[in-house]
Amino acid sequence: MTLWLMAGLLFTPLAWAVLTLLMNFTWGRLVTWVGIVVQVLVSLGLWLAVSRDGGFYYGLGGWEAPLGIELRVDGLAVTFVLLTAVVASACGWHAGVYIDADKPWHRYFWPLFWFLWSGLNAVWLGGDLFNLYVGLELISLSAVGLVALGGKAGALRASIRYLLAALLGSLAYLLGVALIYGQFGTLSIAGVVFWLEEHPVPAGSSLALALMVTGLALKTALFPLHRWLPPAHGIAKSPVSALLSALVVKASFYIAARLWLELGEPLGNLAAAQLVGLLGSAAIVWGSWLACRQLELKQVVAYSSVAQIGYLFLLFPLTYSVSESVTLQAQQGITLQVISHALAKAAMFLAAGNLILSTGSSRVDALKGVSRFLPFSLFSFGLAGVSLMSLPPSGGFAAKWLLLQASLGSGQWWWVLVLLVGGLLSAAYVFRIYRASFLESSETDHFYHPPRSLEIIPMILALLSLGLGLVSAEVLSVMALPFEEEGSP
Amino acid sequence: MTLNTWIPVLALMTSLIASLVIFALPEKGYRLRTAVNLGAALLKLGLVVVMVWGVFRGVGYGVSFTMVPGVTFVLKADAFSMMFAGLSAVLWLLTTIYAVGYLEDSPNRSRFFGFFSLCVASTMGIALAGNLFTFFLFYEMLTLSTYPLVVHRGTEKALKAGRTYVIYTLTGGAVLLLAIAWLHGVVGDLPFREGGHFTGSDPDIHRSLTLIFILLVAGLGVKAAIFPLHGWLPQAMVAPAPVSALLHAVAVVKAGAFGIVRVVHDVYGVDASSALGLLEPLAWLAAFTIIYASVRALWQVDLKRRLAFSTVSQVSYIILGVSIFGPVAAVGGLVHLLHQGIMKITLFFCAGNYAETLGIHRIDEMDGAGRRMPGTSVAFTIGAFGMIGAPPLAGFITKWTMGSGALAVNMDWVVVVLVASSLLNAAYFLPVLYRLWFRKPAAHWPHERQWGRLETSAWLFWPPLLTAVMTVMVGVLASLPFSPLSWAELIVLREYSP
Amino acid sequence: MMRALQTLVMALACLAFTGVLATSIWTISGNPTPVNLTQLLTENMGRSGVEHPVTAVLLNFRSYDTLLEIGVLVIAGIAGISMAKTASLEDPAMRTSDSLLYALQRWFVPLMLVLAGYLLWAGADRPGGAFQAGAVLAATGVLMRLGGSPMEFLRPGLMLRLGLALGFTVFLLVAVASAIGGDAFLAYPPGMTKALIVVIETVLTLSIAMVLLALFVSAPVNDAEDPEEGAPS
Amino acid sequence: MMLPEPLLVIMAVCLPLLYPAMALRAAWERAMRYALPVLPLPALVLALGSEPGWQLEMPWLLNGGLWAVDGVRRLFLLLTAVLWMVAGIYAVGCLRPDHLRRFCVFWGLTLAGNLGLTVAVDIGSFYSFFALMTFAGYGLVVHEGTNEAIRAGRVYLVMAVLGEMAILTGLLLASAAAGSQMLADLPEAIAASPRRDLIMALLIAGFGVKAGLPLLHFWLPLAHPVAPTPASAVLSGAMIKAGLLGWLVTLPFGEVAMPGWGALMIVAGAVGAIGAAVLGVCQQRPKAVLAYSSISQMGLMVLMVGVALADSGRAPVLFSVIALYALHHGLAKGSLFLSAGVSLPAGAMRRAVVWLLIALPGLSLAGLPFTSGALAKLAMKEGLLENRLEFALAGYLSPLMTAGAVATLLLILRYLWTLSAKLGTGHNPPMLVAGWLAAVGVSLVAFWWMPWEAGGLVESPVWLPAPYQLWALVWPMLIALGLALLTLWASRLVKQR
Amino acid sequence: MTTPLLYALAGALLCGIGLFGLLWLRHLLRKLLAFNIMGSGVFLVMVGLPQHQSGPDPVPQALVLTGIVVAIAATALAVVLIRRYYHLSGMSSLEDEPSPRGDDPE
Repeated sequence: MTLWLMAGLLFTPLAWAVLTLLMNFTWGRLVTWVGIVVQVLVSLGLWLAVSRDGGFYYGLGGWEAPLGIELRVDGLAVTFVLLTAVVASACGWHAGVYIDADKPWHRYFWPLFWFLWSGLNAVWLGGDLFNLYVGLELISLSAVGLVALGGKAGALRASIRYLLAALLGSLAYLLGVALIYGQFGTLSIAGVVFWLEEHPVPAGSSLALALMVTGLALKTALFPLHRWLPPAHGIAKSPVSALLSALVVKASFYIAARLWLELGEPLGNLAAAQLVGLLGSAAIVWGSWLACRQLELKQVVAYSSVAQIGYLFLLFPLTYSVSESVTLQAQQGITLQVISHALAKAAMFLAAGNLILSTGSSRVDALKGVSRFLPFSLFSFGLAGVSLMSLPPSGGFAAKWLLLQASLGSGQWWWVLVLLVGGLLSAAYVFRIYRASFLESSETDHFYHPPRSLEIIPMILALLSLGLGLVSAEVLSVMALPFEEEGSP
Repeated sequence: MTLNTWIPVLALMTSLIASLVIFALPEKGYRLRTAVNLGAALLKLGLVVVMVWGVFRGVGYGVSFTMVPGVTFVLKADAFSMMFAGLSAVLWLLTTIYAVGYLEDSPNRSRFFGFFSLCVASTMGIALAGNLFTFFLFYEMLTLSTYPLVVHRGTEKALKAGRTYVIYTLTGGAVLLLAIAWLHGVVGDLPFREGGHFTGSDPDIHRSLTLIFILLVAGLGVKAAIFPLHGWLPQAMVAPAPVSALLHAVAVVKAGAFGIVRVVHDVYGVDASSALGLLEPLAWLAAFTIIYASVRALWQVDLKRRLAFSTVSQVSYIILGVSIFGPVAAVGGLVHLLHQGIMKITLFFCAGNYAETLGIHRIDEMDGAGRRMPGTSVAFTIGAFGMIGAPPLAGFITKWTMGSGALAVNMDWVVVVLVASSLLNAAYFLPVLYRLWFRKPAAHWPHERQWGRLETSAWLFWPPLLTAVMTVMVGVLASLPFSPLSWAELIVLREYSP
Repeated sequence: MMRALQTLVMALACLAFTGVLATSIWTISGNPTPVNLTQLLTENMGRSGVEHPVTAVLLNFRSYDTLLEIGVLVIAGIAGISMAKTASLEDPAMRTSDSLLYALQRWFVPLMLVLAGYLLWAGADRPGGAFQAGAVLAATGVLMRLGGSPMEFLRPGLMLRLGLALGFTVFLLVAVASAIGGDAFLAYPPGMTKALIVVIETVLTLSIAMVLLALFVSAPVNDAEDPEEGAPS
Repeated sequence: MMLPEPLLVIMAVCLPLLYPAMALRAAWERAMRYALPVLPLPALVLALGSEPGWQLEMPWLLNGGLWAVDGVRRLFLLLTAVLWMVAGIYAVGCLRPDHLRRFCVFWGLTLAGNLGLTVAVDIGSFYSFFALMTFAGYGLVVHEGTNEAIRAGRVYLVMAVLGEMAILTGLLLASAAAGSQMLADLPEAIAASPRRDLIMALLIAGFGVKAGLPLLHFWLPLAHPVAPTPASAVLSGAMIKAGLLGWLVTLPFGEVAMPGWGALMIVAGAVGAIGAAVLGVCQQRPKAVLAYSSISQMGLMVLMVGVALADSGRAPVLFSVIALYALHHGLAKGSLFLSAGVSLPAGAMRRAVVWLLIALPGLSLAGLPFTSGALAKLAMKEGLLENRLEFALAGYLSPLMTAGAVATLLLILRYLWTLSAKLGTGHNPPMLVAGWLAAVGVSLVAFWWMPWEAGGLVESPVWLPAPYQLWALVWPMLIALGLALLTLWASRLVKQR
Repeated sequence: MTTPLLYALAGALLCGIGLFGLLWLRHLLRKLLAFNIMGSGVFLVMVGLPQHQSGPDPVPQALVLTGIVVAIAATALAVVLIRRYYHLSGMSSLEDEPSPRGDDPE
């Protein structure tokens, strides 16, 4: 059963990519919706299977690592697979209504969407360094394609910038992979770890980790490598922005985090860990500050992503040479942050898209007086904002709580300040939007009400991110599941 | 899960679900919205009454589950939470009635009532929270749900006030979060427990505990409007009257004060707090706030702003009460939680009536309003005298109990503070009353509206009168069982002899 | 001034990067790798169904990489043709009437087709394979295109998309077929390995060529634009 | 089955307390006006009809309520009820229709406070009623709405609030010392408390504001004249006694001798009695003169309080004398104030009768034989006989009392003098006359049937003083008369010039 | 020093050059070329670094083959985008200034 689920998980998005490639937008939408159902069910099934039986390694083509490629199907991975299923299906559903079916080039949205999804699944499950590279490229190129889809100069400009950054990041990562392979002769992360457990660290291998993390940080848009992100996320169509912000940046971070957690202890050092943390903190402050100053709604949300990504990189200092419980707390906190940010940011972008549709303008000022019409989307936007501000009971809050605990537990109290200040700064830009919407204006007399289905989706996502805090213990418990069998090196 | 675990959840859910339903209702659905509002309020009141009776007999209501690893979400009904829950349930009902009348024909009513219910749900959560973590959860929820109410008017001024409010409260929330997280790191998850946790605690952590206490008070003090963290409160006056009433009398400031009491009584424990030397400075701070805010109130010409400063002053009574190390004073402080709520909501209702019926906002416009609106003015008079501490009204019971308590532990200066505050209260309320009753009215009211038979709309007329009657009753009947005073005595009895 | 300084800093940084990298390479190359993959590979060649180790790695041991790689290529193709909104293949500017080119075309096209076929076939035991063959095939197409052949199938339409997807689809179907039988994803049914690999290689060659060609003819320009979100239409 | 007394006492307090509710309907205005005299009726019945000693426990009230009537309280209750009743009758006649309901509301509340504090034995309700009376009294003071009235009201309010706070603090301290919420437990506790002097000071000052203690009296001559006449009557006759009652029920009489406090009070009383007279004779307006007369008379009572404080053994005796004096003064002063509002009838004979009736209560104050004043004065003299007292200032008491008597008559004469200039001729409303006549009647006649006790100081029949007593009463009056004539002559002389 | 090592070191050099170009150059096509140079460098490192007694390692060769395809795909996509961008905006660089070359006044 589990094997079928795995095959289904890998097959469905690729197959649907091909299927939808052959259709026009309207048919593609219909087929996609069927596919979404299939994929969600498969993801859910896998998640249930893993949470019942524990994780396992899945050798593709029947070959085991290091010769073949093994997928690492553990609690964390399936959680992210499920998360992807939720967010992507929301975005897919939303896009089906949101995107103008009359433009012929929009038919290509669906195949790119499905390729993106398959790339994401490949990254979550990947246990092979090179395979992760291919997965990353799959994600990057489909994401760039989505940003550029039928775009004007602005979108092209953003997508070129995005593409170049992504390519540079990939190359840095690949260089790291090359060094690792030269050093250890294997591409399996588990294999490297296995070897390092019993042998002294060979000289010169720190660079590999540094290169990989740097490359991934560039792809994740860590400050000061973030400049490509806001234009790309801001200018894309809202469902695309949602996918990019919610999932795509997380994929590269996920790899970086995995590498750090597995290899950071032997190959990393304290200064690097603190440096990454510092950059993350700078991202939080700088991203929030810039988000406060944006005039366009989606740019605010995009810069908010820069800031929120900063939180993720606090994982590095908080797991380096600290006690086991602190490491666990930090890991759990970051996991929750990833999940809640994914849900909240997707909700926010989708809601922002709806608002733009309603007001007919992408500017923040245009929200003036909108709240009189009680747009559902504004409410969704607000709820998602709660999670971004990491106020309870959102998942963001639970994440922040765990990170606070980890910082205090490790004695690195300076991150506490960062966390608190970051929360306040994010409140500043979220409330800026609220503020704009609460302003009464006599001029607003026309308001387009988007279809209900468009409005419900961000609401569901926002509620999920809000409610995540209440069930975070359950969610995290799946992560901690033991492996069914020890992975072979 | 038995019924007893469900009742607190239900009490919380009544307003939460009401809020969601109201959000979903169309703006025009006036009758249905009112019905939902009042129905939920009545249901909640019923549940609270059931719980009050149960808690009195010693039944435990509660539910808990692990929320974040290492932290539990706890809802629990004890005597103190029932005090706050009872207050919010009763006053919610009245404020809802009032708000229905107040917002007649104004825009954005669905939004208003939705957030209004959400706000009450948060208050309920704060009341029923069983540990600091859960408390914080609802505490922040309250911040968020009140923001739309503060800025409801949508004017620049309102938004500015809203911004101030948010900056203050969120910063306070951040500090509070830090403190709670730190405390959690030092000693783990602590449920609220009568008598606290730190009596005879390890001396090694005393330094941390002291610092955490300061942070906790600083975080909670923002909402409780302790000097110098009170700046948001007078500004928040731009909100519609029911909101001001709710902010000042029930939800926000009380949440802060309630939290401080929780920290002193049920987390640290009075003995431990006192042993750590934390209570005396807190008492001085509260005393200073009482006097300072009263002095500031003297110079306010806007009626609601004057009331706001009065709130700042009065809320610190609660804190003063609990920071006096003695049971009687604690009773005084706790009982003021209710008394101040009832009295202040009366005043704000009345202020709202003047504004809505006659367009009066400033004190110098109030000349002779007593003849035009006798019912409202009687209520206002009762509320004002209550604030001054004139017997036999609610305020007197507070002051008397607190004074007795302070004397019992030889803190005579508290009596001086109480007297000075009463004098100042008299100094800023009596002139208002004088204008109300004994001045000749101006030729025209600033903006008069007519409502048939009564002096104002019936929705607006009865709530202040009811609360005024309550102000009298809780004072006169203070020694009845289930009166606020008796309930506070019950709480303190359980607190001091756990 | 600033620009010069910037250049200097960048140059120094890149120099330092090169230095560090080189040092690291030097250090690493000193010690042998703990895992000897080559040996493992040699041991398993018998089960791979092909003789050439690179092909074995590409299409059997690490076929998932290849599957995804083809996916990447298809994505590029899709993104490329999504930019070509109208059929602009008849653009007269694209045609050349150079007689030399014409001659070259007549001579080279058959030769290149044969070369492509050879490369594909050789992939099983010698260097070569689907990608090389596809590249040559694509070059053929480019040549013909430059020469003005109409090549109707490159017009954005179902045919083009079918062509793009063909190789990938076949690969994917093979991959899932064994999974339906209860085996792992991408596993070849025993005994059919060689045949399937050849089939896959063949269709891949076609598809790769198609993608590359599509990319070549894509991105001509027209003024049809998609208004951005929120912009007044 | 409820006993009649508790029922009566509740009615006595609640009737005036709830009476203001009638103001809700404009149509009831007329009914309100005519209900004014009825309000103190239950209290009157209670004071006359019940024997002291019963009590009503109300554990749910405030911090536990207890109402009771003992000998002293009964007398004060009687005074209050009677005076408010006659003033009520008078008010029916004299009130103008503007702001009538407002006046009635405050009247009812003030009355409720005044009655309530008289019967309250627990601190909570005592202080509640006291505050109610104080604050509602403000409404009576400023009723006329003139600038003068408002100014007087402001002074009244400030003084009253300060006084209230002093009382509150004093009671709080005392209650904390006693660990009890009952007034009866306070004296003992105060006497034993380490903070005795502070408590004493606070209570004396707090109640002193109401009782017109010198230096705390400023509001009194301002407020009493500007209030409507019936209000002045109750202010000066009944409410001023509330302060006195406050002292009587809280201060530690009979527990321990406090010569210091006693001396202070005696001096204060003397200053009040004589100083007020000096200031009073300079006043132009009759009601102002009466107000100073009140201060002067209160000075004498303060004197007695001081003696009671200084000599704990004499306190029980002096209590009844003070109560007697208070009753006498209240009734007499009430009728004097009411007389300030009557108009003279046309006929000379009738005018003479009216003047006589105006003057008689005044002369009674001065101690005219066969009046209540004579009795009170004699009782006081007997009570303060120096050979029975054991403290330093005892020797000065007798001359002080003589001076007080002279001052009293001088003030009365001055009142009559100024009144004669003010009093116009005209028709009196019948209720006004009825009220006034009732007041005079009560003061001169009904007094003798009231349940006062002379404490065995005055021999029976009490209304008939012995000859030597007659002389003692009369010679200060003669001096005063002489002084008055002298002044008259002197002023004529000045005018002729 | 073995031949593969020389390849690897050359790869490192190419990486450096490519990186510099990618950062310094402004014209998008040049940037793209620089990317390809860097990519080639990476592939060289990849193939050259693994040292075995038993001759060349086929695994990195296969990986590089995959890498090349991916790089080609990316390059092709980039070219498509750049061309279209150039035709729509007339610009061939990403500088913020509207001037096509974005040169400084030096």
